[in-house]
Amino acid sequence: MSVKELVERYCRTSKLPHIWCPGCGNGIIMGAVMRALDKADIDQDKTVIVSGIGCSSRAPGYMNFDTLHTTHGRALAYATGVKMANPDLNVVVLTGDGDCSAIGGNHLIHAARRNINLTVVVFNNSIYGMTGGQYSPLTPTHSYATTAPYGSIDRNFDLCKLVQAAGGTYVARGTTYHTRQLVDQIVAGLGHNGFSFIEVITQCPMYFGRKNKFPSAVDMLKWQQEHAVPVKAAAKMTSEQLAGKFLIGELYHEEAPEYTAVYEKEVIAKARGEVK
Amino acid sequence: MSVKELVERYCRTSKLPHIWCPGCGNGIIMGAVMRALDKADIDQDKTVIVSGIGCSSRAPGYMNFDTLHTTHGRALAYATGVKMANPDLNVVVLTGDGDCSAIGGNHLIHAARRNINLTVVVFNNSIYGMTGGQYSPLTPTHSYATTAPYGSIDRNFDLCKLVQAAGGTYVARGTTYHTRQLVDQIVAGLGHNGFSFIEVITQCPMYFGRKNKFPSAVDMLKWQQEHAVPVKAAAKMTSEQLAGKFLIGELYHEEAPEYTAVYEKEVIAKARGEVK
Amino acid sequence: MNSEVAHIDINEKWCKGCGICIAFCPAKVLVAREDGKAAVANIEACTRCGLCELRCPDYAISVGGKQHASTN
Amino acid sequence: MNSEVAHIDINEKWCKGCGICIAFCPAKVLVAREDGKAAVANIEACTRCGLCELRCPDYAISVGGKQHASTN
Amino acid sequence: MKKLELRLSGFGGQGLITAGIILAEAAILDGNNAVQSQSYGPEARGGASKAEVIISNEEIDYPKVGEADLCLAMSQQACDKYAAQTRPNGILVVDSGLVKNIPEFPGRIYAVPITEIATSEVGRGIVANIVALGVINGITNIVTKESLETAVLDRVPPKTKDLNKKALKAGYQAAQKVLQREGE
Amino acid sequence: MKKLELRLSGFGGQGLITAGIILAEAAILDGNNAVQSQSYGPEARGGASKAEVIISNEEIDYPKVGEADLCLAMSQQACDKYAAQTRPNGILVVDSGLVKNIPEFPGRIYAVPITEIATSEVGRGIVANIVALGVINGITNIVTKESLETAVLDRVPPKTKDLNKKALKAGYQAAQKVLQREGE
Amino acid sequence: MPVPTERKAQLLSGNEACVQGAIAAGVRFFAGYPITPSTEIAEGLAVELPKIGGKFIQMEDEIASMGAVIGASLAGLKSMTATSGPGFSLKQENIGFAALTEIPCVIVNVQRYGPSTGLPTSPAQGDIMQARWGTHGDHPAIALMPASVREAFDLTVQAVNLSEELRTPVILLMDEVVGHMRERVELPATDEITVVNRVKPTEDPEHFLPYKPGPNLVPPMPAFGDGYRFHVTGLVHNETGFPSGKGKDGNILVRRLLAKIEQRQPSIAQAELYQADDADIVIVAAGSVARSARAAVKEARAQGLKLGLVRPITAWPFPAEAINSVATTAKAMIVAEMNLGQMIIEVERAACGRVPVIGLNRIDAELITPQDIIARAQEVTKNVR
Amino acid sequence: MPVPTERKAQLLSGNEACVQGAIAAGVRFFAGYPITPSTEIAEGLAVELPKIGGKFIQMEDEIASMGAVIGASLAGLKSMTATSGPGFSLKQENIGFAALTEIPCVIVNVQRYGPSTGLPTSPAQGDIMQARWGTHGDHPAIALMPASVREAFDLTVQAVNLSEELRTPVILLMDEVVGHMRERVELPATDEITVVNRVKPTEDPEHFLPYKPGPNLVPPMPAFGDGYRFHVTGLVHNETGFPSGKGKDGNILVRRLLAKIEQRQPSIAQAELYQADDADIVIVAAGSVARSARAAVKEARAQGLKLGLVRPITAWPFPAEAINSVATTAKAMIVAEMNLGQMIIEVERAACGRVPVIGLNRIDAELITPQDIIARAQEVTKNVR
Ligand SMILES: Cc1ncc(C[n+]2csc(CCOP(=O)(O)OP(=O)(O)O)c2C)c(N)n1
Ligand SMILES: Cc1ncc(C[n+]2csc(CCOP(=O)(O)OP(=O)(O)O)c2C)c(N)n1
Ligand code: SF4
Ligand code: SF4
Ligand code: SF4
Ligand code: SF4
Ligand code: SF4
Ligand code: SF4
Ligand SMILES: [Mg+2]
Ligand SMILES: [Mg+2]
Repeated sequence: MSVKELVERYCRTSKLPHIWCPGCGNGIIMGAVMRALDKADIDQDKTVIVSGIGCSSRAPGYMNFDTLHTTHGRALAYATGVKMANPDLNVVVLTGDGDCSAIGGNHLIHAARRNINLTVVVFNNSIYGMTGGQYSPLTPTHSYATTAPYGSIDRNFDLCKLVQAAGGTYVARGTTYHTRQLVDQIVAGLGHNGFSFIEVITQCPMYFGRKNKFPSAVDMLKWQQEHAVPVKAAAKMTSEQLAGKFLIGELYHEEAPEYTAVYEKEVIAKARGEVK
Repeated sequence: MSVKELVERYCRTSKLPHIWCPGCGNGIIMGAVMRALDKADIDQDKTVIVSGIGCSSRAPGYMNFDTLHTTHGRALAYATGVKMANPDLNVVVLTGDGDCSAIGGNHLIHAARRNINLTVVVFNNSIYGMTGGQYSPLTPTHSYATTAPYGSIDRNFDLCKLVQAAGGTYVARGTTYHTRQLVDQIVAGLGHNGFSFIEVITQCPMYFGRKNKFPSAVDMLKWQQEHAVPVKAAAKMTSEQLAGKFLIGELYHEEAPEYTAVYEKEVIAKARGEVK
Repeated sequence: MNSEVAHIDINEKWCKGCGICIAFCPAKVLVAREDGKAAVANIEACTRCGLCELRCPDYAISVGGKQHASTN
Repeated sequence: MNSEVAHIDINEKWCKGCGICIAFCPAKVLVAREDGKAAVANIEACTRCGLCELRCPDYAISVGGKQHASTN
Repeated sequence: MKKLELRLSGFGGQGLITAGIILAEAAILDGNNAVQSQSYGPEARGGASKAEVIISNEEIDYPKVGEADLCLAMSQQACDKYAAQTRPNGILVVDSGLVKNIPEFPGRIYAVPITEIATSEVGRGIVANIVALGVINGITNIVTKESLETAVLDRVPPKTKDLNKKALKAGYQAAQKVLQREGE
Repeated sequence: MKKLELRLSGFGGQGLITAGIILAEAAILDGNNAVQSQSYGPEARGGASKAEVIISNEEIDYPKVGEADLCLAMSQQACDKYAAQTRPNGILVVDSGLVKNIPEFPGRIYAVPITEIATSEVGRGIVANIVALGVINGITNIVTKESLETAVLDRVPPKTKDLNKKALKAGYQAAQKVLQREGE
Repeated sequence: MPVPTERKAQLLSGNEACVQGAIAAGVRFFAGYPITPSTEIAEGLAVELPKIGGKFIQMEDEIASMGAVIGASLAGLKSMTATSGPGFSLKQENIGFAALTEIPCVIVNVQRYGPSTGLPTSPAQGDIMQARWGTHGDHPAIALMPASVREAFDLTVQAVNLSEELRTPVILLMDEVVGHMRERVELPATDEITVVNRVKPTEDPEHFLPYKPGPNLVPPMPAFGDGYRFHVTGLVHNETGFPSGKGKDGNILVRRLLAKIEQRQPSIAQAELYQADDADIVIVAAGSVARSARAAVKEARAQGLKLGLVRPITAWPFPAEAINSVATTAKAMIVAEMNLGQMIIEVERAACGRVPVIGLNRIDAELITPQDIIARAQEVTKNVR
Repeated sequence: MPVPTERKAQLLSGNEACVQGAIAAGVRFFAGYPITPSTEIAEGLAVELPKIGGKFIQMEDEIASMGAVIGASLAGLKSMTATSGPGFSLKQENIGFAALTEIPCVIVNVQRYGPSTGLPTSPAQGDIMQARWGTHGDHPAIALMPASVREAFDLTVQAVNLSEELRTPVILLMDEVVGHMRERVELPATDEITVVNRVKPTEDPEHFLPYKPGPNLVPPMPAFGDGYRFHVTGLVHNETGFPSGKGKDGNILVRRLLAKIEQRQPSIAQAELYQADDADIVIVAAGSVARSARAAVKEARAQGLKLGLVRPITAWPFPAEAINSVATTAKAMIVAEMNLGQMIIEVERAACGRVPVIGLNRIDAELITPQDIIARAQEVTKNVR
């Protein structure tokens, strides 16, 4: 499907062009999500896109589905309600690094723990874009931000590791540079029956870039190109070679009982005396 | 030190006997904490004990220190403020499985991420005791609870794994049965300069026990005795042998920059122009 | 075997009769009274391991005599 | 080399001139106009790899002609 | 009977809350109004326990028991606390096995070894609360015997029906005894 | 001058907020009162940008600019929107390189190729905002030349002082030119 | 579908009746986090909901619970949560979201003694003002205060109905006394209960404007998955549902949110009058305190003191008319509440200086007694005469 | 220690002045979470605090920020946080904790357009009632509303002082207009600023009762680490600080919490009167709206219309006396606010029917203009005369 057809079909075209800054990766990720939804052949009328608050969380407003732009950090809680109430809906959560790992961190680990069938795509630009460039829990230590004028001393999460430890059953990392792979990762997430989590390393040239000596979005994509290592390649590399790099690809995958299905099969069936 | 001397010195004796039910493990853990504080030779006037809300979180009220019984789930946030404001204080957080992994889950992972020097002891009785026996994020799947009348379908966290993935630098698990080892684990946590986390498997005979066919506290301790495997022993066991068991002992240990120290050394020093 | 006879002190007011000390005393020194609270039955057997003291949730039992034998 | 000449369509209104398509076109097909927006300079070289389309944050560039060559 | 206020007190695990509920349900079976309330909170944890029941053939507005018409005390602590919150002309029923010192009380006092009866006569200490119901109703006749039995059997596990019937009966008998003794 | 209200409009990245602040600071150096405010929010992201300044020798109560005495428009969009929010007898300054269609406006209009001057005469497009300040002050004399220069130099990075001085000067010159043209 | 029930006298607590009311009103989703003294509502629904195919979920905290409730409501189920003070405070942000986005849902707050952790098992009525003003910004509010177990049932049904009809969060503001006391109650048979369902749109998706108000100022509401592909946002939006960024749309939206309640105020605002017509002193009391007041009225009248009672059933909108109706006939009003003076603020405004309004406040964790009220009434009588 | 500053005219925003005020008042700890339009306060303190050895921490959310602030205050530092509507809603539970446990701290709420996410960058005054009633249970509240950049500085200092003196959370209730506008300001020199520090106990630890009130009903407060080994709990407690479980202790405690503010009400409650003595119509307006009102008064008087202004500086406690003082001389009052009628509730209560009170409300995200006010005043004049 050409980008024109894609946009025509999956975007609310009257809302375009979007508000994002020139070179912002949000548009790339939203494009990848739409391509993945198309590739996965989802039913557009049975798909709900949920987000929190942030630049990235504005994405659902542009997408031609049932869309829900919630409060900051709470997308996964709302999404859990949507999915529990109607398990037939595909529920996709688009969220920012701040939205899902700062204020929303608890909902993230609990949704992962339950293994509820949600597909979560994190727009990780390592910063709070919407509020003007404060550091986030994913901002690399020593980076600069408006609230880290002397360089951030916070250690950043490895969010994929955290989600896996919390119980997430499909975990992948992509980048806006490796766009084609990203689409496939999201397709895999959509296909996975359980909690799927795709962290996307993306660029905020406006704030993260400016504060951290990346003059342009292109420089930031180059950085991704140079620092991302596919998991398979990494397996053959030494730890020195891997220093300062980050992994992309499918990081974890497991099949486990999905929450809403188990609710149906165990709780409702038992309550009705159909099984014991 | 005999238990009498211990209690005399570290308890607010006029508040004893405590409110906990017969056989409740909370008293055992509180005892272990006091023994550890004694063994670690802490300055009693420079030690603050912080808790949230729950049966377990009532512990600080009995302890002869500066003590802070906060709101449900927020102990680590308050403790972070205490420690940041005065890094010379030893700050110990006593919390329940609900308090720290349900409502307080976000503060837990963030405190771990920062590697702030707090010693956290979790009273994990697999249930919300205070409110009368609802399931918690640490209740094993298929257990019964007042809100899981048909058996819980929630997958439980491996909280130690989660804390490690979040960035915690000392992680151990103990039980109320393995009391002596527990004391040593807490001593190690107190000695560690960074975020220390000790999960203690304990018994709530009143609610978890009653709902899950453990007639008494003794039965629950027997279960611990039979199911706990020290990490070292586990290393030599097959995965079949380990099925249904849980590990105890030091699960993770790493030295990493401590938050308040780095704040002093990097942020304040840079702001003052002492370093750049 | 211990050469010296131990002394076990049970604080009746604090003991809640949970039975933990009794069940896990390696030497079967302790028994339950009618009301469930702990009592010493067999002090000679006590190894002063201190486990009862460590595990009593109510700080109601204490082991006197010489220092605790180290167990592991 | 591709046998057929591709067709690249740039939506001037949507293009924000970020330069991403230009910088990462493997075949150096694209250039920046004075205002920064993308323009086609060298259509013959285009392999129809589709990367510019995939990476354009603003859905402003589209590759026509035959189906995209598969890249990896 | 226009309105009767009862307070059942003792410690957690004695089943006093259930007893209160059963009594209220029996009153409803009789066609009367009933309100039941109880103590909550940490003090209800392992420690003290208290259930209050108001029975009336009229509407019950204020739902709390101030001075009770009847107080059941199944622990020394409860007796010490609640005897004084009973009407001077009211009734105090104590478990004589558990309450050794009965405080000054101007009304009628009935001391019955309730738990002992449950243990030795009925065979299970756990039904002491049902024994107590038998005792109380034997003394006061607040509810009909039929309704009380129905209410008891509705609340207890099916397998324990006979046991509970037996407990109720033992309670009535004990009540007979103390009443007779009073009559003497 | 009793009170003057200015609106500086264009798009993000043109430094209009800074320009507004500098102007207000210059007014303060002159001993006058000044209030500056600006647009925030998504519309300020990459898109439109607006700074408002009120300068007065009296207290400034209401801090917002309604109809401006002077409007600087550094984009077509801004000009289309804000020309109409300028007093009929007010002044409209447009960057003639960026604003091709000047809407109907009853007051005085000055079209100056501000950005072009910055790029070609001063050598850096980034100082267009300072050029604009020179133009505006050249036309209005709202603040003293000295104060404006001090205010500019206080705000810009030390290394760019000369550049900015040059920009200011270029702005003044451009103002001279358009004023002369008007005088013609 | 629940099987039709029959009227039968039973002993239920207010919390249990709330569970029954929720089921009867069609609630099919509950998300909550345990907190005394509301927990029995969650526990009851954990048992009952799955029996009828409904969903119960215990979330990680109250914020998540409120979020899940809103999500489930959007997915088409009638949804509810229950909590108490500390949890109610935490839910406020998302309650504001539900108000602005017009998502039907019911929040039960079984009030306990505050502030903070306070006395978790003790009664109070300290959240009356919070129920109105707890979230930031101007917003609509409906809050119902049951005084009996039967009313806990009825008002739960009504709360659900109002929330569905008006597309707004509705608060059931119980107090610990009503929540925990058990009393004889005959629940209405299924066919005696009116159940209101949200109005769905009739236009086809093409022409649908999700925030275009219907006749009651309430926009029809499809469920996610119905094919309408609509957008929901906590940002100010226009009729399309998309963020507008414009103050004038905010003006239209927020004013409508309040107006849809206000224009229904006469039918929503409810109060019960008991012997108030000829009363010299009118007691104003709600929830459990109204029971004491009723007892006081009876007892005082027996003693020759003419008391009457106005019992607000809706805390919000406040039934000012009921107060008005007695403000000219009574010699004084006593507002009895288990707080330091919250409802009295509205009573004073309604009475508007026409009659002395006196507060009777207890915050010692005890239910105000009939004696308290009679004593105060006697005092007031002395001063008024 | 900050070096003594000198008075110098400068251009600052309200948020920047708040940063300066915090530093001047001795704030040495800030925990926050960014939110428009308050973010510049966090950003400013991130720069300034470490320079003087103070601590800045960005927490994971607003709840954690509020918790950290309380913890830091207990550890002995003057502590502050800053937020806006959504974050203010989230902080409510912990604000209640600070109120009950009497921990000094300052919460800045730079009000934006709500409810919910609303219009994040637009001004409103919609949180006035929430500042009083946002948390559950009866609790004390102090909230200050600056109208200028200078006042943002002064009231920040005062907020810190009041919180330290009275051991209570104090809210600085700015609005977006004041927070974001820059204006000429001369900050006072260091020696012109009064700084109040919390009173520490003088008894030795043995005899210390942490919640035994001092002369102002305020208990002296040691820091953690001072050797007093005291207990702090959100449960109802007695003078020992330990939970008591007793209603009567709750009664004593909560009444004292309110009384310690109430007895100082005359000195805390502040309002500025501007040409109000002889005014026919008095405008009541606070924060940025008061600036418009002042302009309106000047302009209207020039036109011969005798307007006056009462500007509440404290939203809470509400300066009812100031309203009272004009309620008999004025012919009408107009309460101008950027919400749908919040402050007017208190004005009505204070005016108590003695003078018509009319609302002038805008919620279209624009600052009420002087023209709005004059127009309404002209209308009212017609009707009143
Ligand atoms: C409760 C609450 N707190 C704070 C904010 C302010 N806020 C809006 S978006 C945001 C951070 C966004 O960061 P991220 O999720 O990384 O999104 P980005 O803008 O970077 O895409 C914050 C702090 C808010 N809207 N609500
Ligand atoms: C905000 C809030 N929500 C809920 C509660 C009710 N509550 C008190 S303790 C508790 C759970 C306690 O569980 P845990 O931390 O495991 O402690 P335990 O009692 O088991 O030791 C809950 C839900 C509360 N006090 N505050
Ligand atoms: S601020 Fe950053 S994240 Fe937000 S739109 Fe601009 S570039 Fe993207
Ligand atoms: S309820 Fe459980 S956790 Fe609480 S005191 Fe009793 S046994 Fe311990
Ligand atoms: S010290 Fe050891 S051996 Fe002696 S009684 Fe205690 S547990 Fe038994
Ligand atoms: S362990 Fe302690 S409380 Fe339990 S029986 Fe032994 S002495 Fe008593
Ligand atoms: S399709 Fe590929 S080769 Fe052709 S212009 Fe785009 S990026 Fe370049
Ligand atoms: S990537 Fe898109 S927006 Fe960027 S320059 Fe190319 S066409 Fe324009
Ligand atoms: Mg981000
Ligand atoms: Mg627990």
